Amino acid sequence: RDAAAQQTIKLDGSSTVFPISEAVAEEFQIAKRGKVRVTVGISGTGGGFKKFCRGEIDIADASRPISKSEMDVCARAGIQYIELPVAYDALTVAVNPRNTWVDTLTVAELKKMWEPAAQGKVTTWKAVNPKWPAQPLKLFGPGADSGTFDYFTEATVGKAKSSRGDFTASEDDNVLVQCVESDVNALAYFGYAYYAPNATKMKAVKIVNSKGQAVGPSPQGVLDGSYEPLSRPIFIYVSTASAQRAEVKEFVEFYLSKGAPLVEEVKYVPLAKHAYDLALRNFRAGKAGTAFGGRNEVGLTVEELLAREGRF
Amino acid sequence: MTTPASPAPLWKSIRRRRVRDRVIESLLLLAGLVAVFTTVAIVWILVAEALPFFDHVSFADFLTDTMWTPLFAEPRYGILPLVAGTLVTTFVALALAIPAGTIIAIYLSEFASHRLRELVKPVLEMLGAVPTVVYGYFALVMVTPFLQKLIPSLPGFNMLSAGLVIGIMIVPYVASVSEDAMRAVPNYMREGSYAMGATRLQTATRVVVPGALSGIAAAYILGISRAVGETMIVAVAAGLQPNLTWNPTESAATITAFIVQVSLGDLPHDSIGYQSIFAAGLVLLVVTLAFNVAGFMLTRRFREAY
Amino acid sequence: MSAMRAGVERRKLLDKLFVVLGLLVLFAALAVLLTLFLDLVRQGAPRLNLDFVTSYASRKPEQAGILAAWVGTSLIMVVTACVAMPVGVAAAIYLEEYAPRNWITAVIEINVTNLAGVPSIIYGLLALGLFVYKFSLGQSILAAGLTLALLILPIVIVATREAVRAVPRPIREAAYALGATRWEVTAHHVLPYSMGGVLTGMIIGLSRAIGETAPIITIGALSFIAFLPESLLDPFTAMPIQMFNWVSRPDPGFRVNAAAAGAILLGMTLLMNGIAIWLRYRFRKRMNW
Amino acid sequence: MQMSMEAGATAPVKARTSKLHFWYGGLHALQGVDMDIRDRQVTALIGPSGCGKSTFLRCFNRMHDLTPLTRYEGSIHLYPDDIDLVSKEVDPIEVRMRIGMVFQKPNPFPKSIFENVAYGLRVRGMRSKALIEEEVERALRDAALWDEVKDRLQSSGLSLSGGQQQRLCIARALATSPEMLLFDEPTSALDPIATARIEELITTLRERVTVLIVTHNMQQAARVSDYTAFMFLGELIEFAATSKLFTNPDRKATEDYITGRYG
Amino acid sequence: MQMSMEAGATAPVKARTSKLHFWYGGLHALQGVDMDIRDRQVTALIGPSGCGKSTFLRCFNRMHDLTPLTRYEGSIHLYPDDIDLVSKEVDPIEVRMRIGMVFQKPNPFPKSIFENVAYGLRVRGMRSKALIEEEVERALRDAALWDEVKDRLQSSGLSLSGGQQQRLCIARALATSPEMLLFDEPTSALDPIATARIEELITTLRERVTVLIVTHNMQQAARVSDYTAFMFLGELIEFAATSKLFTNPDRKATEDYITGRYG
Ligand SMILES: Nc1ncnc2c1ncn2[C@@H]1O[C@H](COP(=O)(O)OP(=O)(O)OP(=O)(O)O)[C@@H](O)[C@H]1O
Ligand SMILES: Nc1ncnc2c1ncn2[C@@H]1O[C@H](COP(=O)(O)OP(=O)(O)OP(=O)(O)O)[C@@H](O)[C@H]1O
Ligand SMILES: [Mg+2]
Ligand SMILES: [Mg+2]
Repeated sequence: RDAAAQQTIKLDGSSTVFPISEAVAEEFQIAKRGKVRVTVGISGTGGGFKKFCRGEIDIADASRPISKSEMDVCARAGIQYIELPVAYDALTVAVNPRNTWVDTLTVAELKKMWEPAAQGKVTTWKAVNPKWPAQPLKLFGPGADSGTFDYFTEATVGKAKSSRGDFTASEDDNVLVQCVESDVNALAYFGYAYYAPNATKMKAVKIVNSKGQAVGPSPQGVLDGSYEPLSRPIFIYVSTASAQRAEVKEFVEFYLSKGAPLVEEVKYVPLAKHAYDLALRNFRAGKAGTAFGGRNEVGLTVEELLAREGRF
Repeated sequence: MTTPASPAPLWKSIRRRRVRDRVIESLLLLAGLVAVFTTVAIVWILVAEALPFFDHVSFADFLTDTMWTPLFAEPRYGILPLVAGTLVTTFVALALAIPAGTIIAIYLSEFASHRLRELVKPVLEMLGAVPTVVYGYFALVMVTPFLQKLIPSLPGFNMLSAGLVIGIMIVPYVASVSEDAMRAVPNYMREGSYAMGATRLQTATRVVVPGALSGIAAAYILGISRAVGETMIVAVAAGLQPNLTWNPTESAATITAFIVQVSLGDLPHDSIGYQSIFAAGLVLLVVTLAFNVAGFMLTRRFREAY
Repeated sequence: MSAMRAGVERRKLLDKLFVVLGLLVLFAALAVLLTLFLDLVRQGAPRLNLDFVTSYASRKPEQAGILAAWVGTSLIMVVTACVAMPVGVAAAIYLEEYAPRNWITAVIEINVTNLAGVPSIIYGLLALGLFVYKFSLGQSILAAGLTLALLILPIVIVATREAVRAVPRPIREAAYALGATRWEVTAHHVLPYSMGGVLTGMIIGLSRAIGETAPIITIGALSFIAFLPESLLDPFTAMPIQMFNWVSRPDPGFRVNAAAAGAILLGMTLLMNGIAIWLRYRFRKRMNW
Repeated sequence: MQMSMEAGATAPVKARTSKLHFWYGGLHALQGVDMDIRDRQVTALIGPSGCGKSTFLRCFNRMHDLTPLTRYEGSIHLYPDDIDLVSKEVDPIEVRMRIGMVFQKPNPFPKSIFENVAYGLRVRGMRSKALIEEEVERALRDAALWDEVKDRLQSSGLSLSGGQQQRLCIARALATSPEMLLFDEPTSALDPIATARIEELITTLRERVTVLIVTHNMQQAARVSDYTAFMFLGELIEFAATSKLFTNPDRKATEDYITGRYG
Repeated sequence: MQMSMEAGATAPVKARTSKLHFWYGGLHALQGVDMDIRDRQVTALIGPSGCGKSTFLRCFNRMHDLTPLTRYEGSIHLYPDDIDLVSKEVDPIEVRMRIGMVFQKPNPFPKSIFENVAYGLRVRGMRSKALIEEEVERALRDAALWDEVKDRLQSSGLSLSGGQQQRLCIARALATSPEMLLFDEPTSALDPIATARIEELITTLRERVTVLIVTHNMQQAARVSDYTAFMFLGELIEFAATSKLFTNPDRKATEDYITGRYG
């Protein structure tokens, strides 16, 4: 029994990463015929890092890079980690299918809708773009506590967490989906996974990227880098101490080598094959630290970040 | 006559029994003190965790600012919108639960047969046992669309439907505790009234309800506490947008909804945003306490003891 | 006389109207309960089968089940009962049978009343700070059980006090007059005779605890766990958590699962309340003073 | 006592019970009682505990209607209008408005003294403040309580002493000018001095209303009543003028009881 | 009655109260009672309601210790060992083990008949099954209940009739062989036939134990007791042999009371 207890791999953290980790955990346990146990929790990225830096879990699921303060706590506790991107999440901006006026949005338009200055002022579609009707603009988005919110604000407004306050937030992205489905004037953003099963009931807006192309959310667009700036990598952080354990090592290798189809299955976008290989190499090499230095960056490719020197 | 038991062995056994009694009494007292320890621990944890928050945010801002955006780039830390949201949902809940609960209590205690009462009360209590997540989605997918037929301008998230569903949830608390209080009114009070030619309704409203007032008030206070503290229903159905409004048809966030939102979220745990949940929790505790104390004083003042 | 009769008629009419109103409100409340339950059953019908209760969670909705969740919930309930029952009953006994009228008693009484009003989410925050971190119980069944035990403690105390108070004074006096000590009177008479009420209170408390989501979320229950706990310090998941997790998943298939889990959870509460009714009935019948 | 007896001898019948039976579920508590209650006289009911005195008394204002599974049989005719008090057609609320009752334990409502007495009037729908005040004062005077409480009509009825509370209950019953008053052991919870005052009050009430009183105290029955009925095991054993029943009872059982051979 | 009286005249003192005062909080309920209870005699306490009869009785087994804010003063000496029952040094539990009590309303435990009677023995720590069975039978015989219940010792004490329940309570008190038995209106909740049986039982008990009985029924006091004490407003007004007190009382108040002039 003692041996069994040791053979438990603990993951915890972001609810965004959860479906992927759950799928990998499920398959891994099947592959190991139950000899290794994996648990996956949802405490949010912050909750996950808190436990991670206390040494309570082996792997932290993170929908954003580790923050400066979390790095400090980990450093003080002597916990080192390997940062591994595992998939992309394509943030999808969606409108009602009966919305005839919007197909494409520029980042500037998104900024105009969402920036703090818009609060109470930009309340109709017309106020964003004079060509659009003077109907009320109803904005929906995830709660300000989420990594999705952080990333979206950073990518559109230019500063993380910088947003108008008078939009309707929900913890449950399904509810956002429903709002868009039922309201012509609605606009919402959420993870691609919530768009994919409901693609017929709403319209995903094409986003004009830095090269001036309007690209809709799709796995290809994410993979070839044309769907930007709204696609972001999501991560797992593996404790270097835990990585010494054979079963954890095996699990992470399984994650990076057999994970791609599972990622697809739960409607996220897998990294390119060579990116996984790169990540696997980093992991085997024990390349510790974060590529971000405590703050999120928009538009960084996975290849770039995997190549960076790790910081603590 | 049988000879009395000789005192000597008697004494000994008594002493042992008395010692046992003392030991048990201390154990029981200890159990009673668990309640006190819990309160102390709650206050201690909330205060300790909220202190770093108040290092950054002035107490005056916290209480007077009208915006609550601790998670935004330009954070504002005015608790008022959350308090307003909490009070509005509570008020809506009570507007439903107090009349409904009281009517049910009067009906069960003064009109219904013994059989019906014994059958209905526990079934009614089930309403309080429905998982609150279920209620949350009930509010969102059944009550809100229904209300939207009556009030077309009603947004998908609103305090009205969340409040009404909380009201449904607390009906059994109000009804059950009030009914107990009414049944505790001695029968000779009722007989006095019936003998004067009063009807059941007159007896109920003029004698039984005033006589049971302190118990009924306790029921209301319990209901209020439950409504103030309800989390999942508001988190799911009222929206998470801190909004300083007294209009129940708008969407808004409550203190509880904010706490659960952040506990699940991606924030680093030593950020101010995260610590703000303890400050909010402290306010929640104070709000419930205020209702409890107010209720206690009111009943002291107005009860008709028998 | 006819004026008086007219007055009587009017008052009797009001009486009848109230009966109608009372029944209406009562049935409206019961109708909500029924609607909720039937709706969950209807939505969850495709998954309400044995497979569902014997499988672990999965990314595939049609294979996912609630085995870990219901086992977790049951174990938490056992811990909650095992803690809340003795502590709550002992506290109630102290307050009813022993407590001298002094400030300690007053403080305890006030605290019990206040705790009944403390929001459950605050218990979650308390548990996170106290059980999970201070006592290093982690996110374990024990931590969750203790949290919910504290949460329902006031309910158990109040119910026990009611039940104990219902034991007539002459019964106590009879035992005292035979030379019983306070504890003997309590253990031999007061407690056994009030057991029906005590158990009823316990079950009402447990049916409140079983559906509580917020405090367990704050502790941080797991969402995927594909083995059964072996000790009380093991991690766990619980029915409301599993439900909450499923409702917010993108795949619509999980919503069926959530409804099915909701129906089963409600069914469990129904069962517990059924037991409470039966207990109340049985003990009442035996103790008609 | 003698005097009132003579007046009573010619008094008309106020109420007549004929073959009055009563059941509590399966318990046959009254087994055919025939008795005449004379107008504006005091009739006492005595008998050992559990013999059915209270049960009998409560038939007169249909209090049993509030207890489930009870059943009346026979009749109680109230004169002069000759209605049957226990018939299904007669509304119990109307009966109770005409026949007042005072209970064993003083049971004032937890309201002010004034509101206690005004209760019956308000229940009847009386609105006029002046009229109510007038009636309350009259009732309190009739109950010999006015002088003691006139300065504190707004204080709680529960702040009075036991004897005053019982007189308050009498005033409450008198306020609506009932035709008949039922007393169920009205002094058994009171001390001797308060008892004496209530007894005195009952004898003066006779001028206004018909009184039916249950007592377990034979001396009390002898002191206050014109007629006495002795009941035993749900039956009326003997009914006669009080002076006759206590000095020269017809039945052996009555004699045994009043001489204390049992009970 | 005469016979027992004569025996009583020479009986030794079993208990003596000296300047016994008692307070319920501020209420001075007993105001210096001096009284001798004779060994193996029946002493009755009579007096109007609220005069302190029950209060006096309950001093003998320290029942008041269970009520907060009560206070004793003076002494009750129990002979032959001469301990002061109300002294702080004496353990009330020991007192209660030596002095039994029977209450107004029969209050058997909701346990089997056997367990009801055995309870006092078990509390004392008696373990032997045979011994307990023997004592239970003896107590039930002494309480004149054995023949009625010997075939259903395991059925609930609550399944008995009121009179049987009261005898069960007497058996329960007798099982532990107390030196003295206190009765507080033991028959006031019973019907006449059951009352008669209990009275009979009390007179036979006199052979074994000292009996102190409170009753509101003067006939009962006359029938069962050797000595009678008349109390009024917390004071002992008169105490004498029953035959003397009822036929030729010394005090006017006593005479007024027993002739029914009040109460
Ligand atoms: N509510 C009731 N349900 C069933 N039986 C009852 C009820 N009330 C009284 N009884 C029974 O009816 C019989 C007559 O009772 P009642 O109260 O009329 O006696 P009583 O003469 O008034 O006695 P007491 O002097 O003790 O008041 C008794 O046997 C009693 O047990
Ligand atoms: N627990 C108590 N607390 C305060 N006062 C009490 C208590 N018990 C009795 N008394 C008061 O003490 C006085 C004596 O009461 P006690 O019960 O001894 O009278 P009693 O002679 O037994 O009357 P009864 O015949 O009605 O039983 C009364 O005034 C009573 O109100
Ligand atoms: Mg009676
Ligand atoms: Mg008494």
